[in-house]
Amino acid sequence: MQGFLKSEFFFNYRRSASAIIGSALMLVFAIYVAFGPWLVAQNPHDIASLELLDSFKPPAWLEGGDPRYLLGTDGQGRDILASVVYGARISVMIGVTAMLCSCLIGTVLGLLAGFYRGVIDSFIMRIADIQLSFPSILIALFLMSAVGTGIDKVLIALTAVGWVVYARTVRGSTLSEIEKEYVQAARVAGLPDRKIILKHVLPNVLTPLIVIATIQVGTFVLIEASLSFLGVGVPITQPSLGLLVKNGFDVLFSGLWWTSAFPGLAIMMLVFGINLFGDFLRDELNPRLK
Amino acid sequence: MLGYLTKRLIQMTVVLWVVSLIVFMMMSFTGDPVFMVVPIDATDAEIAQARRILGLDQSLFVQYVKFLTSIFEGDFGRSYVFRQPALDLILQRMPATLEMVLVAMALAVVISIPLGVYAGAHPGSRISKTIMAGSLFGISLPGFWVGMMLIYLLAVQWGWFPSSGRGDTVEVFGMRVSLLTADGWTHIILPAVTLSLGTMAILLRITRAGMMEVGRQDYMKFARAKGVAPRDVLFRHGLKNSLIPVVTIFGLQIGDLIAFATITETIFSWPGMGKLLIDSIYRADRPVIVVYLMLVALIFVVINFLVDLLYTLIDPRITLK
Amino acid sequence: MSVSLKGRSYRRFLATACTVAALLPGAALAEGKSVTIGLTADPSHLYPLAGEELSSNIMYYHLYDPLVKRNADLSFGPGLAESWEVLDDTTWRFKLREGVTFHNGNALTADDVVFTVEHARKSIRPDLVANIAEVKAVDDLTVEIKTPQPYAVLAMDLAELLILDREYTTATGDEQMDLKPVGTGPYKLTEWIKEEKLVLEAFDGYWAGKAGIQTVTFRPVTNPATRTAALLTGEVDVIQDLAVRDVERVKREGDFEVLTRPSLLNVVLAMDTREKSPTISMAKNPMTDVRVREAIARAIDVDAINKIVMNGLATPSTQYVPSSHIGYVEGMNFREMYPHDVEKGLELMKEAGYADGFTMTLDATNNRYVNDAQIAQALASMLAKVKIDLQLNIMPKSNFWGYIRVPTEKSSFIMSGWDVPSGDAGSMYGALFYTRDKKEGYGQVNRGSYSNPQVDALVDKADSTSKIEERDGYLQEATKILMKDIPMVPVHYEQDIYAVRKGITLEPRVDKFLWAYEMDVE
Amino acid sequence: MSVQKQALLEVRDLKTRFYTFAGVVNAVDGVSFSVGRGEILGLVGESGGGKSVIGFSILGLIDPPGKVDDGEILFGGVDLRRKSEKELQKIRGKEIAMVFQDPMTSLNPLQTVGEQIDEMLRLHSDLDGKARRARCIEMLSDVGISEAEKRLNNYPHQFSGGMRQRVVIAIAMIAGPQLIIADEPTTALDVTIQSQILKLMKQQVREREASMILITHDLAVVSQMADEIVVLYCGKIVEKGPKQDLISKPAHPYTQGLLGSIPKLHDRQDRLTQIPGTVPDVRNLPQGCNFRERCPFAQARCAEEEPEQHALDAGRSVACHFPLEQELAP
Repeated sequence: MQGFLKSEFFFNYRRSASAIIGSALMLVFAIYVAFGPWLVAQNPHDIASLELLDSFKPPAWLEGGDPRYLLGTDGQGRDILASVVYGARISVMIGVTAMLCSCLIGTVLGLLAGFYRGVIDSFIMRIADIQLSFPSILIALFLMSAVGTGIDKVLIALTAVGWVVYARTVRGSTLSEIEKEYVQAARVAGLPDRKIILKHVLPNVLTPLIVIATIQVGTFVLIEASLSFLGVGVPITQPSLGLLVKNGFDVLFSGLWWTSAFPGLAIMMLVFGINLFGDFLRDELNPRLK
Repeated sequence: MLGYLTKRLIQMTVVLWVVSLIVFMMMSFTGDPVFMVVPIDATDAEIAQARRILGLDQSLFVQYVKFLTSIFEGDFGRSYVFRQPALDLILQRMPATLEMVLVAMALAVVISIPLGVYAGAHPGSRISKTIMAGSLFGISLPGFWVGMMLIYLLAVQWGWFPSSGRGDTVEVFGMRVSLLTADGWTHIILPAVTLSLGTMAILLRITRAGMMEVGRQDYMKFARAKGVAPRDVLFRHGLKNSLIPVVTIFGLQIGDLIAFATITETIFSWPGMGKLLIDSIYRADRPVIVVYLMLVALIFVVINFLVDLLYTLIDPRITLK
Repeated sequence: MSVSLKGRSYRRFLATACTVAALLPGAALAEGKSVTIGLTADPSHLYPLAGEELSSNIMYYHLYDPLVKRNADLSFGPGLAESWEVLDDTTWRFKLREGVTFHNGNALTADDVVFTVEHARKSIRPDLVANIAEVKAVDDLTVEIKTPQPYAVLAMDLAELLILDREYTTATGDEQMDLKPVGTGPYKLTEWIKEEKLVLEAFDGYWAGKAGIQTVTFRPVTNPATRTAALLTGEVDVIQDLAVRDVERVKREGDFEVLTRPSLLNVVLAMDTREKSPTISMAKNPMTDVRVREAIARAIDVDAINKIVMNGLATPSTQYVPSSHIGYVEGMNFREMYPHDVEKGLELMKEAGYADGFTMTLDATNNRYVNDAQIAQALASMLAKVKIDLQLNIMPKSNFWGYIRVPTEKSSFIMSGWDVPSGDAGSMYGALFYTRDKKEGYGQVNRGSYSNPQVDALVDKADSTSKIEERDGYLQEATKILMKDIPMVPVHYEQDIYAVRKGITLEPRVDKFLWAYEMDVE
Repeated sequence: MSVQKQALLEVRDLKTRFYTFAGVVNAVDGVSFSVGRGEILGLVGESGGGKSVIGFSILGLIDPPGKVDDGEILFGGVDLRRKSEKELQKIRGKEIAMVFQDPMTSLNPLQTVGEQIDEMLRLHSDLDGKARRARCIEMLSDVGISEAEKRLNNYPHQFSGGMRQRVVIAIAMIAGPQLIIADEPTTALDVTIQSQILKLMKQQVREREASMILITHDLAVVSQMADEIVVLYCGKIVEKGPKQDLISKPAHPYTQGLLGSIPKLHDRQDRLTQIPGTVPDVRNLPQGCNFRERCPFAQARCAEEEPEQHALDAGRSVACHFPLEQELAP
């Protein structure tokens, strides 16, 4: 820890306003994820607990507002603040889980492709090439339309579009790593492939993935929001931030702006925070740019 | 060049084939399109007749083989819903989408490149930091939300722009174009702005990164040692060198714009092929989805080809192989 | 001219059926009047035999005419047939109007009617002629139609069969008919730019007199919010399906008028009555017990749904069919029979042996009915109060119809809508409540597997009489049984909500088919 | 044997610092030297010794976080540090030109070499297009590139490394500068090419009666080329003097160490093996003499007191408490 506090990384972190703001925003959302249910009075996902008669209350500071509902309520009597906290949980959990799945699958495939070359390599990389020729949102949209809606389906779709970037990066680093003498030596020494990959190659290809993974969470949050906005994302009973915006859109013209404005703002803050921090990480961890 | 073209052509064929195969396989998971066509109380016999007419009574494999063979006769299948050739349906709507994408792209380029060059050349300045923060907001904003807010404020509250549709169009070479009428322009502005925000931010960031990367190169310092003014160093030596990543991203961004046009078109009721895709997804209209994705893949291949050509124009070290 | 808005319109139909009552547009003809209408979707077709959905239907009735005309209030009157008579139990003779021409100048003849029936049978819409066994032209202007069995409401069915020109349709081909429609209707197609606009021009030679509005432009604006905006910014004069939440706002603007009309679309909840139900993990399906079904009915606060989810713009259903329909029992009200009463619901659950409740899944859409997903959520919160834990399985309509399709292997509880524009409960009862797999063409959408021999018998009787009064009697008997058995909970009729710029006269039609011929512009 | 002519460039007490996160780096710490007209000065030292920074400091091309903090850079008697950026642009290239280490990267890959040579003339001469072109061809032939006219239209990647450095030299020479700063001009080249390029540079400088600062880590190179030699260690001058004297009789142990490491023939291996240890961390210099820890002759005083520069005989000076006396065997 002492070492970290003295490190160049931490030095630059302290001096970078964007890194601090970014990580602070991320922290806020991390708190939502970890402690969300204890922070707000209502569980907006428990439909049975909702009071239909409390629907469409404006924010508390406006006329007709109810102090119980700081940011107002939606058409089902759901507290917007609670919905945003719970929605952010869903959005973040989807983003992070999909990122972890993508990272895991992509890294494994990238290692295999880079280490064994040959047919495995060409097969994996051709799939990656074809996939990269389509924008992620289009692939995700198509997959969702085929497999149907649901959080699990969103995760599948996001993972399906997310693994490629890891596979390519890891493959590249692996290719250069296995040329190095110590790996060659380990191979000559007859160490099993699994050990070489895990002990020698893997640790050396992970650093660039940190930046990719960070930024990808933000990308995934946005893709998920877009899918939900188009009605092919998460189920309406567990609305993510994107679905909250969509639900709010339907009533925006009646002047019920708070139902979409706050969730939209939350998406923006979340992704903005992730991108700010990701930018900082990119500058720090990419030695080429220093 | 010939070898390059052959390679590209083979690549394209493979991509298109894989796309068609995947779409066919995946679409077997979706709802049965026949239910989107028959009345709600249709009897089994009526449903069977509809299936027969739509060609859905055969196995998926047979359907796929039929689809492939008829492609060679220029027939890409018929929409289940419209009973019209799927390709025609898409081609009719393509100009509207391309038009919007074009305007969005132009907006993005005109705004982001100069700002990106500035921010890359003056990394520490307050203005650069503001530009960069703005660009981060640009990539963090959900596009549909921006579209909503634009309609709400600019179209409904203040009435500056129409809220939806394409406005007056003029027919040019059989394509309907709205860029030639004032009314068309007022209609295209909001969707194009909505669509371009993300691309604008990304192009800006890439331009800046390219400029900064180039700024570290010896030839930039060498140029200054030659006595070239800093401004000229930036534009004469820097800009062109930083363009290669920009061109790459530019190509990718056209793809993204076409993809995100689906959402923008849905919000603004823009009669383009993106909206057709979303509608077709809602209606499980497989033939349209297949052809749309194949067409988009084709567009991407063409864009990649153009990007490659552009590389050779920018960088004498690159040749088409 | 039929003007009844409510009540037993078929009686009026009988009274007026054989009189010539040409509809004349109210306002004086004025050249150059035009109107722009914002629809929820672009029509898929302009060819009546290619498919069926609302936007297409709206276009069909501008471009074509049926033999029998359905009026705005669901009363029926002469269309292309100026009169008809029933020759025997199964034979009807229709006399065609003289001097009717298609847009291309061809005269309407009996042969065109024969062609239309035959062509429909081979098309994707054989249901249009399902109750026609045989059709023949007696002379140029007389057609004879035979039904397979006595069928009292043939004329009402024929209101949906739009007459094609044999010569033109054959020459053009089915595919091109979608793009170049020619019919006898009051308007003809000028221009159709898909997803942008569809422009119709009044047909000079319309048999009932040229339309008052010369040019009608339809613009598809799918998104409800955008549609509202299009009206408010003056891009369109009329919009269909104003979002319920936007009603207040549009009214406030002052320059606009909101028109509502209860539709025929009854949102209903089908309950599985099989011994074992797919989403209920109990050995015996609780809903086989009528007390449980009643408890569900009592748990649902239809008024609250109406007030909050629908913004007061729905009409709670009193029976399975609207009061205008054959088979409706005057004075019977589901709401009064099973008023909202959670206490009573809990009691019934207890009596039936389900004091601890049970868990099941509701299948519903999120893009088919007005606020459908919100209704589903409200239902979950209401049923929780009688200890039924309702899981929601909400999907887009593209997946829905296949998913809930009979034999409903995955569903226990389904929310859907039922729309009977023919003005008769028979088709609904036959499709929804007739025992499954008993008779061809019956029970095909009986999603709850409800089976009651008495109901079956009554439907059979109704379908084998050619006398409307008899049919009405049988169907009313069936209604009474169904209301006691509760195979489904009727929730509400959606209201069709239109908004128009002030100065536009529009009387919403019960069948939702906007018809410019009946509209006027100041 | 160098003749002390009137100084073209005089650097006095130059201090260039880099302000990094971990502290201030004194890259150049009070360096003074002068270059006479027609003279070739060798700036020698190990990598990281602040040699290149001197070159860029002279041209005013130190970018943040670096900064020239103190000192005077008198060029023809005028202090360049007082000149505006605009004025400096007129001096760069025209009066003082620079040759970079790596010809692979110092040429713009997207411009033809013709354009890049021509740019100098456009900036620093009044010639018209035709005359400029003729001049470019002439210059290119001068630096030993055959078919010069044709090759003007080639791009840098179409040249070999040595040819590219010839192009760079052509660019440096074409505006007729009085001073050329060559920063490790041959390090990136093959050994066989190195001497050709050095010969070319020397010939060009002599022909034009220009002066040159040759920055290198390689004393062997300097011994072939320079008239005067300045030896730098940790941003400071440890010894300077005329080439012959300094090489035959090094006074500073560091210079001696460098001389011991002159490769025999073309053997580039084991460079500097004579000097044990490594250059200390410039952010964290030890008290006393910077070289003390690697010096075989270090004594107690070296750890306490930093040696001052003091004059020896004819134009020589050294910064050492205990300068060497003995003549080095040739």
